[in-house]
Amino acid sequence: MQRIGVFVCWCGSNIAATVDVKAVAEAAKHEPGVVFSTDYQYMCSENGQAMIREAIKEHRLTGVVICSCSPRMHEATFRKTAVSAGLNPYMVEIANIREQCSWIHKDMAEGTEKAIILARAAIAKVHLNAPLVAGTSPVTKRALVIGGGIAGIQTALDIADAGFEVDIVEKAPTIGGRMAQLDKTFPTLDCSACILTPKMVDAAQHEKINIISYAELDSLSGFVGNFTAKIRKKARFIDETKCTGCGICTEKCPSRKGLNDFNMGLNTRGAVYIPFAQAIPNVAVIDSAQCIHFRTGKCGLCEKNCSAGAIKFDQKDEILEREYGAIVVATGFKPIDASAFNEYAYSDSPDVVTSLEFERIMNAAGPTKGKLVRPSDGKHPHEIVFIQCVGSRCTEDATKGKPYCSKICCMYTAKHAMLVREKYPDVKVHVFYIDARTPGKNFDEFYRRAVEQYDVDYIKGMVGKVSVEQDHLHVQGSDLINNEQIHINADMVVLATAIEPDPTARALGTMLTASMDTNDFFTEAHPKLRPVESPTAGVFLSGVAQGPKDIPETVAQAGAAAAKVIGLLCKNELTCNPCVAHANEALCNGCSQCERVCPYGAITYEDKEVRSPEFRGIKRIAVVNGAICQGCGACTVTCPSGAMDLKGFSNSQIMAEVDAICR
Amino acid sequence: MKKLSLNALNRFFGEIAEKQTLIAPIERAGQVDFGVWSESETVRLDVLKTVKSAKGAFFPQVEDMVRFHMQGKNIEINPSEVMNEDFVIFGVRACDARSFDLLDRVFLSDPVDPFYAARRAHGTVVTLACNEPEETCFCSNFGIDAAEPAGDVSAWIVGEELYLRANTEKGETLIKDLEDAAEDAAEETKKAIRAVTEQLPFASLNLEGFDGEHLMEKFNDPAWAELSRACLGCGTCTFVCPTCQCYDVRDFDSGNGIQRYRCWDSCMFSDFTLMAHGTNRPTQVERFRQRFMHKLVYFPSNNDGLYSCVGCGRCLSKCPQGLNIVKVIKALGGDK
Amino acid sequence: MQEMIKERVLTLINEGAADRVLAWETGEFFYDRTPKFFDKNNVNDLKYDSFCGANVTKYLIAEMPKEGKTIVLVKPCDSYSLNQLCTEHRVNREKVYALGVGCRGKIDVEKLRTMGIKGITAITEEGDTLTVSTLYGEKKVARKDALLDKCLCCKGKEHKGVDEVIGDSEETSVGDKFEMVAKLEAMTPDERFEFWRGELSKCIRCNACRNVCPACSCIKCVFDNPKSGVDNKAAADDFEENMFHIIRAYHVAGRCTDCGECSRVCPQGIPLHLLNRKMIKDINELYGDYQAGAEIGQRHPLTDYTLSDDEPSVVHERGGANA
Amino acid sequence: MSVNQEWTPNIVAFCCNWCSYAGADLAGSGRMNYPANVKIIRIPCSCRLNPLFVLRAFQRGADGVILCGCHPGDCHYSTGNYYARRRMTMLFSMLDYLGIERGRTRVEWVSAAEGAKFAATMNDFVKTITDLGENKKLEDLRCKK
Repeated sequence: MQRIGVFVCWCGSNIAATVDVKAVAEAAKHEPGVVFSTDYQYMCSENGQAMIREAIKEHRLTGVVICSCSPRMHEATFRKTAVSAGLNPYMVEIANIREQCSWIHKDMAEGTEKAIILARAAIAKVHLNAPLVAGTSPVTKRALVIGGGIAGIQTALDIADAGFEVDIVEKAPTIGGRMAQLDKTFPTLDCSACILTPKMVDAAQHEKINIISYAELDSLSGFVGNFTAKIRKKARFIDETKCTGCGICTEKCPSRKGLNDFNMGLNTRGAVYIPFAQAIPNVAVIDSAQCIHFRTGKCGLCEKNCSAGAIKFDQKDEILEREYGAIVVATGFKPIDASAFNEYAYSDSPDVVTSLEFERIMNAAGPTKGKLVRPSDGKHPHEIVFIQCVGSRCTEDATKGKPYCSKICCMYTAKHAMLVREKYPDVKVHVFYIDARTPGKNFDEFYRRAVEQYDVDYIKGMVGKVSVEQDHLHVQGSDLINNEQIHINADMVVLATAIEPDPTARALGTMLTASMDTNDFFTEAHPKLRPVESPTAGVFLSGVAQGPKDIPETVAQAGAAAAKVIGLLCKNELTCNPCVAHANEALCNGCSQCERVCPYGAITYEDKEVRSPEFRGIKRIAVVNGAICQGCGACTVTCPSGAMDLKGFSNSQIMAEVDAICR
Repeated sequence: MKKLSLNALNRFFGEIAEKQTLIAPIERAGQVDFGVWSESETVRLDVLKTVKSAKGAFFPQVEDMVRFHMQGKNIEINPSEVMNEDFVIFGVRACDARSFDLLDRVFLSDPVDPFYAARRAHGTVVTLACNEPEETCFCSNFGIDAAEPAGDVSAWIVGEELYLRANTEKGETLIKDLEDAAEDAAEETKKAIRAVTEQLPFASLNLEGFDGEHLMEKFNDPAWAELSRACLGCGTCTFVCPTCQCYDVRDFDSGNGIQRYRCWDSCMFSDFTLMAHGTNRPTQVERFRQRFMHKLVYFPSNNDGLYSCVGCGRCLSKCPQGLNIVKVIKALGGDK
Repeated sequence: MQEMIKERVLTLINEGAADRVLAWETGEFFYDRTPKFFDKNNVNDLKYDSFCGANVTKYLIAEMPKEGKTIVLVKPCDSYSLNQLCTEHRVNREKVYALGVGCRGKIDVEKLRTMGIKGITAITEEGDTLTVSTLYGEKKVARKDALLDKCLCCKGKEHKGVDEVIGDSEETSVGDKFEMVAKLEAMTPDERFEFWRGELSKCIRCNACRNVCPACSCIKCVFDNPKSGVDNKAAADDFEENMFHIIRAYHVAGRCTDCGECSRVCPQGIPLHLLNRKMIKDINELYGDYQAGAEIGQRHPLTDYTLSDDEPSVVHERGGANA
Repeated sequence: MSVNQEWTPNIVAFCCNWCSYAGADLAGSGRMNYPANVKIIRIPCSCRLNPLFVLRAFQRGADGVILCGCHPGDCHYSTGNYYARRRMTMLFSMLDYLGIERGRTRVEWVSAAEGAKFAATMNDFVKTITDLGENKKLEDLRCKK
């Protein structure tokens, strides 16, 4: 039986004007378990708090009920008061008799009656309160960044600059990501490589950053501050410590038929290759599926020609096990497959290209050395049609496109159009668009320059069909403003394909127990207030993995994610919220329903020996990790046996409140 | 002997119901159970077995005992009143009628159960012979004659007539105004009933060895484990049984106080007689054994060899998984 | 079919593919079937015929700690329960060999009794007709009139996720399984209230529905747990009668495979499946067609959501006619 | 217990801590009146509301039960109210199926900024329940003695 003290606050006249505080204190006195009850003008004042402290000591109170303003106002205050008198802070309950009583009711009798009921509910609850102690867990002061594009690089640099170790795991042989493939960037038209490669070098040279390229996350366990990751470093068949990146092997390789991914498959590369000149690490990699040595056991030209002796045909995948305190997801995006759009003849003609392919064509280091030519015959094009929203904002056919706006297409198309007109004023450029969306600093100015200064022909409307005719592409579209059908004989068509999360994201989300939306973008913990955190504690989001973004936004978010990581890694230990879920072993069936509704992945299962009147033996039971649980209670309701309960808001406590209110 | 045309039965019921509560087998939502009669109810005398037995008339499933009323820190104690009005239960079969004797031995022996005793004192039992015994009936094994049911009044349906014979003073009072009839009017019917009873599949079960002398032998019989394996641990057999008399005393916290009541309990339930340390019958094997040992061994050894089974066959037809007392008798009894 | 099953079971056990089989044995009456585990020594007593209505899958839970593998005979409807038990980690699929058995609907002896047939001593099946021998003469009954209610709106005769199937099945469904639910929905609230009071007031709280239900596999049920705040042993009043059945239907919502065992075992003939089926109908209508137990590992609709789910007020708005 | 002996409805409002409880506070600071027979129970999230609590309230004498939570998409815990939405839909439907008046239960999403909506919702709900009258179909007489 608790020894409960009830303290009724007047809040000056805020409460006392419509609630007879003395009557409330008197009524409370008659409740079972109440050994002390009083009222005072301002409970939150130093005098009021002193009165509480004294009463706790004098009456050996085990529970305290404050009838006052909202707990959102002073719950923390009164908990501290309790602590200073030696009482557990969670033995304090607040009856909200101001916001939810005195301020909304005018009639004194009515207000008093309700205040008494609210006090009773709080007394009933505190009867069932138990002291709660916040647990702590240590923090491993190292971060893992998954993805080595601009988002990952920026996050890693910012974390490392704050003095923490960071590992970047990149699945490709080099970091750099999508940005490395770009030619120029909007809205400044500066060269992408010129601004990215110095950052890549910074990352490579940073003493706190460790780049693990050509590697993927294999598994992850643990929780915020205490993750253990297994990272699979794929065999590149090159000894990284020996390879100097001289590139002789790549020239000598006789197998030349591999599609060059970096150039979007527009040209070929050898079986041993370095993705691009500024690759980091500048180390070759052997594509074993293409390599003659792996297929026939012969060849070995690269090995013979490598003066550093770096070729290692017998290299195996390696598993690195590392511990981390925080994880940043920066897995980026890929353009969707345009071949689903038959109406644009993407599969029928090499002259229909995606924007990223066009980006490579325009790039001086690209397959055409930056010369704008038609992929089919290498001739100079005279008329180019850009088609916007290919697969973006596509609500009617979910198998084909995406319901969301890819956000960057309007701007990069303006950029492409402008670049073409700048370099080749003889080329006519048409852009079919639904809406030109340019909300960003200097974005609309940029777009208007394309229209006004570079005379790009923007046509509001969609293209119905692109058909391949003898030496050109026939583009049939509609002009919604002039309400007419438009026919253009173009030499090239460029599709602004939608972007989607990298295909590895879904599996990664499962591994991290980080929630994702239906489009496989990672979900943020709160769409407005916690945009760079995943709901899974200790997992942070950077870049397009969370949703479509341009480079400045990505860099900003990367920095924000880094700040959150730094904030976490700065702590030596984490204090957990003690109001967490807890499974009663005797009652738990191990049915896994709670796990399915937990937004944080806080619930795991273990086989444990249980001895209860109903069950003796080993059974599967749910275990809540108090460091991860945020105390929402979703699991408690899903649990059919009532094994799962929430400390501080337990089933019996809530039912006691219900009973007291309805009595 | 008195007689009454079946057509006049409702009128007779009406007359009884004017003075006291009448309980009869009535049909509600497709099932026939003993319930309070009123003109609008359908009485089903053709149905041999009500789902629940007639014991509820004297030992209801839920019965309030005492209420503790709380006012702040004060507690007021208000015991529930015992039954103080007369009632009639009509249409009880021979098996259920015997079950009252068995219940009497439990509830009327010292200390006397006041709730049960009051109901017994105020109740008049009208029994009805079983014209068409069912394949599940086996009352004859316990010396019960389905053609000659006990009770304050015994009744027989012969053609379109109901013949009634008072066996007690209470019975006498109840039927005194009915038309007189020949004492042997139901003899042919009785014969017919006995002829069918003799042919029933379980007319003569071998109950040899079910007694106090063989207690440990039966208790330790290895057959229990396999017999009980399919048992769901539900209380169907218990709650339809006319002789099961276990109850649990429970407190309901109404917020204003405590309502203490008792309700039927079943030894088949995992929380039956649960104590602080747990239960002394941890698995269904022990629970299953308890139920049948009680009926076939413990009860007779304490009650002059009287079995706590009346062969009504309700558990035979109602067990969801085809388990029942006959199966147990065959597996452990003289025929073993 | 019974002989084929025995033979196959014996082969499986002799080959070492399994150690025992969970099936049915005959009870005291020719129509009684009791779930039973057999080994190769007594497998000859295994029964499989028109009276094997019981769903035995729940018995597997208790087998899990034991060594070896159990063959379980599953009718098409039972296979859903098995999958659902596996989804909920109550049964380890690797320790089970699911042997699907053909089904042409199971006979409900209680139904014959409610037809007024007494003293049943034998039933012979010939095509679509049953000849019922009784102590009081012979009766002929159409087979479909004697089938368990659950067979009359069967989910179909396809076994889901079993290891093999023996014997053929025959469709027994005669109509829309939601027909009665729809009929109730069309009543006025007061009529519905009366209907359910009439049914639920028959409840004797024997717990047979709960104890037989493969979805009610809790080690300790909230109704048996004094700390749950809802424990009760008998319905002390109307409220408790309602509450038991509301909570039970709610606890199995999304998990109930509609196996119909609750209604089959109810000694009072309460159509409990109509509560579960209402939940199923709602789920189908509001969250898309969902069949619990169709495969292992499903995420059931109450542990799932979409951003565009209907608001709870849809209950108030739906169907003006039944307002 | 009541000030006057005439029947007035007893209403239990479950409010999530982050949005609706704050919304109720805002209604209070804005002195927006609503009837005193609404009593609020604070729960961390709308997904903490166990259907048992709703039944419990009716058993103990509530005439109406309302759940308030963050608007879908705004849940402090991301997904709680989505689960609550399905759960309550199914519960309400079940109660309706048993013939319990539909109006006795309600879910309303009230943000921390919607003090006015909170007050308006409560006024409307009290009116609905007053019109429906006393809860008879889901009452437990033992709790009214």
